[in-house]
Amino acid sequence: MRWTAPGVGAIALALLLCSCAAPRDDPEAYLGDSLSTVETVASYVATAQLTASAVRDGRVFVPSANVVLSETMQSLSDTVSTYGLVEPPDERSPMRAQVLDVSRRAEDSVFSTLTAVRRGDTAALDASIDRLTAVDADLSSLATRLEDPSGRRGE
Amino acid sequence: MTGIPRTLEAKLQLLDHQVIDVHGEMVCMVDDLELRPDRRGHLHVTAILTGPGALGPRWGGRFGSWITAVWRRLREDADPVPGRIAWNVVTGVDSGIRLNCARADLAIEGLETWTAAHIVTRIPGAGHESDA
Amino acid sequence: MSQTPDPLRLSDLLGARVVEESSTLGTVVDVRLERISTSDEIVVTALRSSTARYGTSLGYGRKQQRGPWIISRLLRRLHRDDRWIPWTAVDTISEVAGGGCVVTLTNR
Amino acid sequence: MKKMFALALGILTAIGGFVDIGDLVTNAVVGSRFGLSLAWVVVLGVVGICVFAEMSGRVAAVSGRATFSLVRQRLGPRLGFVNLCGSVAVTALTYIAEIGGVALALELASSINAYLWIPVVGLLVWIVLWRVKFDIMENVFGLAGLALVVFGVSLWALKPDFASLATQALHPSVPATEGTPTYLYYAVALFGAAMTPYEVFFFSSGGIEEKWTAKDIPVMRSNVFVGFPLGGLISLAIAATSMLVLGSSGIDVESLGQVALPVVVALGKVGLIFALVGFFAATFGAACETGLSVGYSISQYFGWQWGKFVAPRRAARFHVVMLIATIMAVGVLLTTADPIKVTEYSVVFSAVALPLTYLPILVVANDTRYMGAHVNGRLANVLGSFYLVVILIASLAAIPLMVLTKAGQ
Repeated sequence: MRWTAPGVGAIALALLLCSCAAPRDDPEAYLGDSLSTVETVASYVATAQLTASAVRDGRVFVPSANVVLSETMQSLSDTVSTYGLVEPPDERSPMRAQVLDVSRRAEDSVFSTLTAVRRGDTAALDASIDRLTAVDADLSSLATRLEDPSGRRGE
Repeated sequence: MTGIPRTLEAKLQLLDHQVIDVHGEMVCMVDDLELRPDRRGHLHVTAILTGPGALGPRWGGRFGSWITAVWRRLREDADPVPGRIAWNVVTGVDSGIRLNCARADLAIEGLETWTAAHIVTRIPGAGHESDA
Repeated sequence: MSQTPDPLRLSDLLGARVVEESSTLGTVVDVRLERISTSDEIVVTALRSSTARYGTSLGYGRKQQRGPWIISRLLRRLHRDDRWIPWTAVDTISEVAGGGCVVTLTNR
Repeated sequence: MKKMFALALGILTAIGGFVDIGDLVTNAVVGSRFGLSLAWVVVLGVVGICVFAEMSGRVAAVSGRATFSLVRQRLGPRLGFVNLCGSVAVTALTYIAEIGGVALALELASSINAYLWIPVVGLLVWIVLWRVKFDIMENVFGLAGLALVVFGVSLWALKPDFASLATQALHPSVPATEGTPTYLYYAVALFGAAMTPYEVFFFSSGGIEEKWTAKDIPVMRSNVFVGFPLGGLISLAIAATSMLVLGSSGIDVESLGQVALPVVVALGKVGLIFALVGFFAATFGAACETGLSVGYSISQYFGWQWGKFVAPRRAARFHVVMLIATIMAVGVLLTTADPIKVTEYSVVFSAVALPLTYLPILVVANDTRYMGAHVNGRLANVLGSFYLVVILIASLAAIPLMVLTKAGQ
């Protein structure tokens, strides 16, 4: 279900306008935003992985899995679009593109998992679990690169 | 039962204490006491005062006068008096103040009567204790 | 006793300034009431004057209110100068402009 | 025999009734982020709620006065009113969170959107407040809440290294991934979740609803001293399973569905059924308790007749207060406030509101005029004073920590 309220949204928007709408001048802060976005996305992907494999193994009721996956999908898109609104301090830095790229793939894979669960399509479910695993690996390697400054320079 | 102790400390043992009627039902809080001097200069406790008309003046400050003003506005009489329970119906003082009459006989429950008549009794089942 | 407003409220007495020979002793923090012989009528027999305004209703002015040690110690210290003034020592109770009452004691 | 049954029933309902939405969410969040390094706070909080519930239950049984009556009596109308406003605000916030929790549990079970459930849940809770007998309400939801023992079973089924869990719990330290202020912020939140003020309002008022006398003190004590700690073990099991399954995968708990995931992983569908029944019972029972507590505290402050032991028309203002609270709670939830977020704030504000509720109870429990032979002993006073200091520290630290950590981010 969607909990993004008009009220909460307005506050979030106000905060956003105060702090983020203008480009983040501070590269450190932008790096922090990127890193926490990657970690949050990884948390949602892991949730989807756990749920999807429980569905595959017949360990969870489909309605419950459906709720968990829909919520995850919703929160994931919110996180990604919030990050997308922040302008990077350095236009040439590839960081933003990298984070957005892997996040969008995360969104796609969670969405395909959700669809597979809703349709009861076993083959599609197996495929999306594989996609989730791949995205999860990409997320953790991106996180490692962001955390390690030498990796950043190497880009 | 317990009766009234020989000596009492008004603030410690009466003020802000629960008033309980003869059936054990809760009536109100002691928001203030009314004191009247006799001819020899002794101050007698003549009544328990309750409700916004008693609490407002005691509260003091802007909030207190606001409570009193709202209370006056809501009353029909020009110079309203606060809810008053004569001291002669008090039979006991312990963790509460016990009366020898029923709360319905005291004519101090304006809000209770209003909410009962206009809201609560209009909902089915208002007349019975909770008994699944 | 004269000039007593008629009738009085307990809250008029509580917080009233206690004045003896034009110096302030403290404020009234409680009022002692006593039952008249066999009737249930009660009258004021003493006023408790204190330099500390708060904490009276926690009850540490009485022996029946025990610990816990730390609170008891704190409040009894706060109220160590409290004294009961017999009603016979009260000369007048008068309202002052701007609210509040003043209790004046008889000169001894 | 009958006595034994009553004793067992009381203990079981105390266990099942101990956990509410605050405990569910906070323990799962903390478990996934901090493992068992905050387990000491759960222990501290459970002992604290035992000390104060026993005291307020004893005062209610002997003096016949419930908590807010004593708050007004001992703190006077002004400070009592400040406390009333704070406590009612926190309890109403918890009421909102619990109703939202019921709706989320029903959504998880049915896949029907929680918004559609919210008005239904509000109506059901109100019907229980209006009509259902007090002890039936307490026993049914308390016993059904025992289904949450499934978290303990899950912990066992996950076959963790219990020795290392114990080491982690006994040697608390701030995890490398988290800052010290965040650690302390969640310590305050966990403490507030264990020691919510409404539990004391409800416990003491419930004693009067059930017409306790001094004779019932031993039974009351066994409920508190056996039931609450066992309920606390459920809290710890939630934290431990959350650490093992969610924390290890880097999952931050944000929804009730995630709280249930460890049970799914450990026990599958059967476990999930128990978890869902437990979520429903725990949140529904707590919704009734918080709804009643709003009515209890306001009525007791003003001296109005309250309680389910009289017909609603004899306690009209009490029932109107609860009706308004229920309508408001449903209204707030329908503005799409996130119940999980509401829960996280409610446990922290609980910690803020605690001291002014506990002080009067501690004082009255020491008043021989009221308590006679049942006055506090030395142990009760040492523990009571210790917790008063702890509560004061938690209360003062809560808001600064919230600002400093941006509510635990």
